[in-house]
Amino acid sequence: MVETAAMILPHEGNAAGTGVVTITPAAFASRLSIRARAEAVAPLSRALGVKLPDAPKTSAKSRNGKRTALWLGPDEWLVIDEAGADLMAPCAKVKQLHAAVDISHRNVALIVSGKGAEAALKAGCPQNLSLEAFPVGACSRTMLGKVEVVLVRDDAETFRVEHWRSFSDYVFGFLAEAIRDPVI
Amino acid sequence: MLLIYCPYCQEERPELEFAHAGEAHIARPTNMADISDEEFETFFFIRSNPKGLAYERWRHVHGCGCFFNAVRDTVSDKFLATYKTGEPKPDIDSLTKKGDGK
Amino acid sequence: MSGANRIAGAGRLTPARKVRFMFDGEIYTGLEGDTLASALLANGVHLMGRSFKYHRPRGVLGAGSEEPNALMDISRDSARRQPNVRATVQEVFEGMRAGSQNRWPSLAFDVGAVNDMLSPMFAAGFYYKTFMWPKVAWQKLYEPFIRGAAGLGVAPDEPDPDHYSSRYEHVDVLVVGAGVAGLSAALAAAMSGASVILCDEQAGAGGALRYDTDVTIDGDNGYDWAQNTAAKLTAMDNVRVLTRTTAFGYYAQNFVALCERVTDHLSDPHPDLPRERLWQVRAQKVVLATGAIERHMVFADNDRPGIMLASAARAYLNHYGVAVGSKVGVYTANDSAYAAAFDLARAGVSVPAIVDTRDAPGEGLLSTAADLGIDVMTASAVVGAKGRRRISSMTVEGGRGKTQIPVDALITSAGWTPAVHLYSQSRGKVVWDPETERFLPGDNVQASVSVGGCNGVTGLQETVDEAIAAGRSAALGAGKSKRLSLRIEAAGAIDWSGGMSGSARGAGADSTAKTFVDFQNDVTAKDIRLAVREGMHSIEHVKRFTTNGMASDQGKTSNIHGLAIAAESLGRQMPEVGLTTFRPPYTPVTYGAIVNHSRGKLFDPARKTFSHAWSTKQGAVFEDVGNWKRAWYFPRAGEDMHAAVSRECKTVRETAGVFDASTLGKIEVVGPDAAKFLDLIYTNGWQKLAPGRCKYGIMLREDGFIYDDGVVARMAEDRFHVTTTTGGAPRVLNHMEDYLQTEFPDLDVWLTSTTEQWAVIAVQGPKARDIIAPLVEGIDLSNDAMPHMSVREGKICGAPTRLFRVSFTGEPGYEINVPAHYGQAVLEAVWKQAEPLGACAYGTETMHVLRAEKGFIIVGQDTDGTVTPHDAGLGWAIAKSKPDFVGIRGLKRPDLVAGGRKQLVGLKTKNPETVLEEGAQIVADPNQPTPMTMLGHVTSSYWSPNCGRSIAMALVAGGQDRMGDTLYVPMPDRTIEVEVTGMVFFDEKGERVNG
Amino acid sequence: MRKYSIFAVAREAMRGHKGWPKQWTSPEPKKQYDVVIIGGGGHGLGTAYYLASKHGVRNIAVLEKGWLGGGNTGRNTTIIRSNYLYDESAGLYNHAIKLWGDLSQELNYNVMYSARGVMMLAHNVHDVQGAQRHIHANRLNGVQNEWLTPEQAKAYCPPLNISQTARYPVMGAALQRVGGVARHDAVAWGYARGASDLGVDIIQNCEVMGIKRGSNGAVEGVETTRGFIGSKKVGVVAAGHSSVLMQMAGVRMPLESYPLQALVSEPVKPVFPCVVMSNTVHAYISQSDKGELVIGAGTDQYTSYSPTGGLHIISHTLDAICEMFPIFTRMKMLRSWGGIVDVTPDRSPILAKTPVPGLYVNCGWGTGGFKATPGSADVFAHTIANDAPHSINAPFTLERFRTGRLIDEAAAAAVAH
Repeated sequence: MVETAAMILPHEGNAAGTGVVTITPAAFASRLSIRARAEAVAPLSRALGVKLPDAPKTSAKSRNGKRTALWLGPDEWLVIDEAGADLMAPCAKVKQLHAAVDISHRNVALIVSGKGAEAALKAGCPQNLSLEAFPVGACSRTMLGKVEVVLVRDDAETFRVEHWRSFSDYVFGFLAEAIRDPVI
Repeated sequence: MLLIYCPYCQEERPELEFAHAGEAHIARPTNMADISDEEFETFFFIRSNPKGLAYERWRHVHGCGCFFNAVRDTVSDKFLATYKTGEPKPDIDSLTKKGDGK
Repeated sequence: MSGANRIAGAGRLTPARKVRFMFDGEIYTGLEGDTLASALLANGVHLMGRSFKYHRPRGVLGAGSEEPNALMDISRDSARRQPNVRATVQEVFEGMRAGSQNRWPSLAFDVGAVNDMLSPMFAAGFYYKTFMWPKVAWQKLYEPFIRGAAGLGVAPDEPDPDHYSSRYEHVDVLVVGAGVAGLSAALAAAMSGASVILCDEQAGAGGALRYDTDVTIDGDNGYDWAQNTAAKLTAMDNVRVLTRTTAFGYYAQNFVALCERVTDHLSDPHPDLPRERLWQVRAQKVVLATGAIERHMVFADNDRPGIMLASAARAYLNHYGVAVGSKVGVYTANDSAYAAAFDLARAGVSVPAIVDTRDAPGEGLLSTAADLGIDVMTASAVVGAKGRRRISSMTVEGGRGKTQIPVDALITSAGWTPAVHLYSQSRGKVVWDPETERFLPGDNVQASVSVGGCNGVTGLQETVDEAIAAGRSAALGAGKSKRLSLRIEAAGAIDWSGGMSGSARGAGADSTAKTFVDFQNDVTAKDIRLAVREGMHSIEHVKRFTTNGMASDQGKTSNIHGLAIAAESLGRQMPEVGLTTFRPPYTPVTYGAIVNHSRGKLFDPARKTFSHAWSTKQGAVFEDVGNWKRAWYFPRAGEDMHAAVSRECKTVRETAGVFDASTLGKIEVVGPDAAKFLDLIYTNGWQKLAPGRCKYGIMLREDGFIYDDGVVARMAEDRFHVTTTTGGAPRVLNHMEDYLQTEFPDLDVWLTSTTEQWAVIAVQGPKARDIIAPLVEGIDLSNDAMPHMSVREGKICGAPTRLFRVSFTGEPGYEINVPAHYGQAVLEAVWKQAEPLGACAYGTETMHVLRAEKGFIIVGQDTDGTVTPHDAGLGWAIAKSKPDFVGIRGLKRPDLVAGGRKQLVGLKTKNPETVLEEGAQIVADPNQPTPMTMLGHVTSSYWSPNCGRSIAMALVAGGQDRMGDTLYVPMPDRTIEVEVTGMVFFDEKGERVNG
Repeated sequence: MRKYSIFAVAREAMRGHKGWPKQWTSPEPKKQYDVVIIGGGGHGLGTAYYLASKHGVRNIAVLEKGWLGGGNTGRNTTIIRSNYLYDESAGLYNHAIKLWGDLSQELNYNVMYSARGVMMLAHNVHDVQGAQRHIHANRLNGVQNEWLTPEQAKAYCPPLNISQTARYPVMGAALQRVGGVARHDAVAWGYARGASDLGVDIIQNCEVMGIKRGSNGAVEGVETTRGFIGSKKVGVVAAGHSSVLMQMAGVRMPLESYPLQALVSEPVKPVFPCVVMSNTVHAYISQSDKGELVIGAGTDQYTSYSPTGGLHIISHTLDAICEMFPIFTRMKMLRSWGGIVDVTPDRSPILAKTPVPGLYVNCGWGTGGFKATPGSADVFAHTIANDAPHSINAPFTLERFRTGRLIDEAAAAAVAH
């Protein structure tokens, strides 16, 4: 019998920081891409224990706060479970029309935190990230430098930067370079 | 960098999130296999390319992922309207009367 | 001492704060806050540069970014060297090295100045009329000479060690310019609750208040008010004040680009500080408060060092404490220069005369001049200036006849040009105001407003009131409406109206003197008249023919003069001749600032797969495929590429090989209509594919040409695992989304990219099953249970897997898909099994050879966007019974069904050792003359170790009818004979794959 | 015509250059012409010149809505090369290269054609395959083009970074030595002067508002801002505005118009001896005789008739320039501008008769029309004079979009230049 394979995340060892901002890799999380017609939203929300939000650029959290559902498009959600739970199984029980695809390993994330977090992202993200335009809980697919990311604002000074696995070096490299600039 | 109102995200977003996707309202013939060479040429190659108001497609590719339509003045590059795929062309006269499209 | 011309008590710099710098090899002392120009003037240095064409000695003209003459090479060290820097903008810092440009051997003695003597030959556009004989001489002789003579500074020759930063900002109000108008507008907007960015290109706030010391605002000296106001704004949470920051580009929808110079004025900047920072600001409202730019007088020899703008002389005196001369003449066509004369006189500088073109200056000026003992010569003109390296006298012509007055500086003012550049960039159309003879902003095309000098307002109180109203209205427009009670009382400023444009007396149409309009490009009034004479009647033609306004100052002081002279020559009004529109940037911007972070590793993401570290350890050489880094081959000690690839190819067929196939695009197609959708997207039919089975699919564009291909697996009735080519992944997904969302929106199916979800480890070769079997759980790997082109779900090394039995090599093989984070561990486990059996790791090159041995095509290599499935020998993959699929009609177009199309075939060289070059062309008759009739080209070509010979694929006209024919591949040194064959070179019956 | 020469310049220098005549005259439009050319750029003026000089047609008007050469002629980065892949393209562009070689003498106007070499970089295996395919095809077509190793490329262009640690290392380059640059304004002015001398009426500030067709469908003339101008033959040579003009005659075109931006640096002493292009890293660069680095890349993504464009396009272009030439980050952008380019589906031009008798069109040059100017003008003049295409432009029809017989250079080059 061979031993069970271990997971190796691409951001292992990637960390950077200054007095006003830190960049740390997010721990492994399970993730689900959900596509669904309107009638499936409620049953899927129930099955997953987190409301699939219906307003653009918003997210919702489960009661224990470990599971987040992000509105990405009018019929598209990204569900992130920081406890790493199986998200496919609960969806399989939902009969209403939808598509669930496990993307736990497609995406990885960096956590950008601190007073300078917003400024660090503004080095490469053309969206308005002010608290008024992008409040706590806001989320969006957008661009950071030359790659696509999904941003979630966890609190006023903390962003989760989700991106595809192979872009890890770029995203980390970009943010590490951006935070050298002391202006916030 | 243009600022484009995505009808699905319901707000203006920077052009970097979007991909232009050519002229709008060119429906793919439902009898595709049977159309003539001329009809195929018109469908696939001929474009209005108007100087002035253009109906065009965009995809919010690095946003919600949706294709949608827009009316834009190709001289000023100002958007007069954006609307969801499948919705009819908006009435040009009412749009132009509104003025600056803001 | 920081210079003999520094006047005790004058200026705002601190005498104790000395800075040492070097200019042309000599050490000078300046003061902190000096520009290079002010520091050199303080030291009596007026000669600062040489002009572009005639190499005429030049001094400083201005005191700001409009400077055309004093361009320097500035360096901190050899790698941090910047040519063409305006001495009037560059602040001095301890240890700075400055050098003059465009001269040899020295600034004082420049051999190139011989051009000045030959200048009658070098009239505008002379090069269009000559240098044509003999024909070869243009490129061999004339052009190199012209190129060597042209150009100002010397480009950097080392990689730039500095870094640059970037920031996107969204604000309610962006205010450009921190003079009276900008400060007032920013204050009004900020106090109304708006978020505000206020930027100014100068080192500090104040604008014209730096020199206009007669202004009082709210009881304070104007300059002090500006500093206090800037400090107040800086302290507000909703305001960001950016100095040394030029708004250089105004783009669509109020998107304005600013460049902040962060370290160029520091002697020892912190290494983390970016040299420059690009701000890309999206503002709800933009307030332009960019002021006006003074124009020089156009008269004979008006370029002598020591001749400068009146406002500049005033700035040097009042801000930097420097007298620009000891005997300063004044030549003006308006009132504003008088203030400069008075300030100089009051500072103890001799002002022998004010020469005024007008019959009478403004009220009170004559009596003040008389009080100060200054002779005012009205209705007079300066018609000449003497002194080669510095002016020594001016020749005045007027009521009192012709007199020569000794001076060591001459300050001039022809009037003020509103700085409408950003307004024009915003696509606004400037409007000619016949009354004041100026171009002013017309209607605002974007959400912007111009205030103060750039809007043609001259009264100070009027400016302040307009600016407050604009700031308030901008805030209101952005929805910010805090109660505002703001009243600023201001008085005492110079009058920016009046003056003249075009050539002054003595520089008219019959003059043969050199009367400079554009200093840097050496354009004189004569040149402009010549352009008109030769039929250049549009200002654009005049500009291009003479290069007026095209130098590195972009005509800030010269455009209006040039236009006026052209208009006069044509006998038309200025607006009829036109004004060139302004394009970004307002002042030159480094590429570094624009590129900012996107350099080196961040130029473009290098995508790495799960196996990158492992492959590196195995000695892989990588190749770039799209933006992926893929293992190309795995050389062992002593092997070159050829040897490594040969070994890998043989090992795979003899034993097995392990290959990272992760970069292939993967799309999960899910929904009840999934098969129906794939039927429309692919040429093949998908309804009958059973779950657990795979099929090779071809995708066309609507025009019938091959777009992409790949293996598609059906995981369940409603779920397909689609693979695409590596490079095609994003565009295929976009193509599919496009059809799904816009043409077939009624289908119940969704697409999700899973390219990066899965690590894909291909294990190929006769021993493939032996290698993976010990690691796999829950899947029967026997041939019967899991035949070629099938897929199973189970576990490998405890990780979930989609295990494909597929082969791109013709050998029995598997592609292990595991969730990507498990990839490395599973690969290591596979390798632990594989290595002892004698298997190898192989890269993309071996993959290419093995597939070519089997005649499998690579889309993008063997096809190029002009190849149909029929051309590629893949007609079998087009379902015959489907009513529709993308490309169905395109395929039937006349040229796509015509005979003689290029078709994919195999080629064998007559000499089996000869490997054809990919891209080589194929002909039937090698002895025909050029241009030859080419039948096609070699698309793929390799040495095949398994066939023991070279193999190739080619697109050949009518190729499928040429089987067995001999064709020729003409090379530069020989002609290669080839035979047209089928494309399968190895295991023609295809038996091995089931082994 | 007053002949230009060093002697003439010297003579004029003695008398303050007062004796130079107008380079072209600007007469009032006549009521009727044998041929009307719409568009006073290099292609249009050249067409008029060759109609007059080679085909004996003298009663010609060139109508320009603005100023001569004010469109893409005066806005492009002036790259000249002919190393195209397909026989049809190679024929057309090589014809142009041959004419470039003698153009200054032909026109007695120094157009400053400088064959300093155009080098196209290969950064990956796919690029190398593409470059080799071009080189082989070019050789058999009699078109000069050769392969350089990275070291040879560096020797030819010293600022080039050939470090293997670059993000996209240079694997080699295709060099066309006869490629180069020319002075864009001089091309327009030189043709205008030549045409004017042969009696062609050059009419600026004259915008065409309509194309009039008779009851038989054939062209009868054009409505302009300066009145109706009759002509049985009308050639449309209007680049980005071709769709608009053709629409006036009721012909819908396979064209889309995009903004294309370019920029120059501040002038510096000679540092860049040739032209370098890269499709993968995506930019092109040369240095003008004035010393400016002249830089360009791809179009903005949306169709437009406003040549403004976005800063992000400029920034992508400069990213690429600084990747290939890291010593240039401290260089400064002095001026940026844009033009409107008309792009066909196969990135090849249309140089042809149209379904409307008497109406001819020369368009679809995309981002690379300048290099073809003399060749295009010559064969277009032939087409108009004979009401039949020259063998060189015969493949560049409108019909090819119906038959599918495309000349798809786009398939071989992402930056069609």
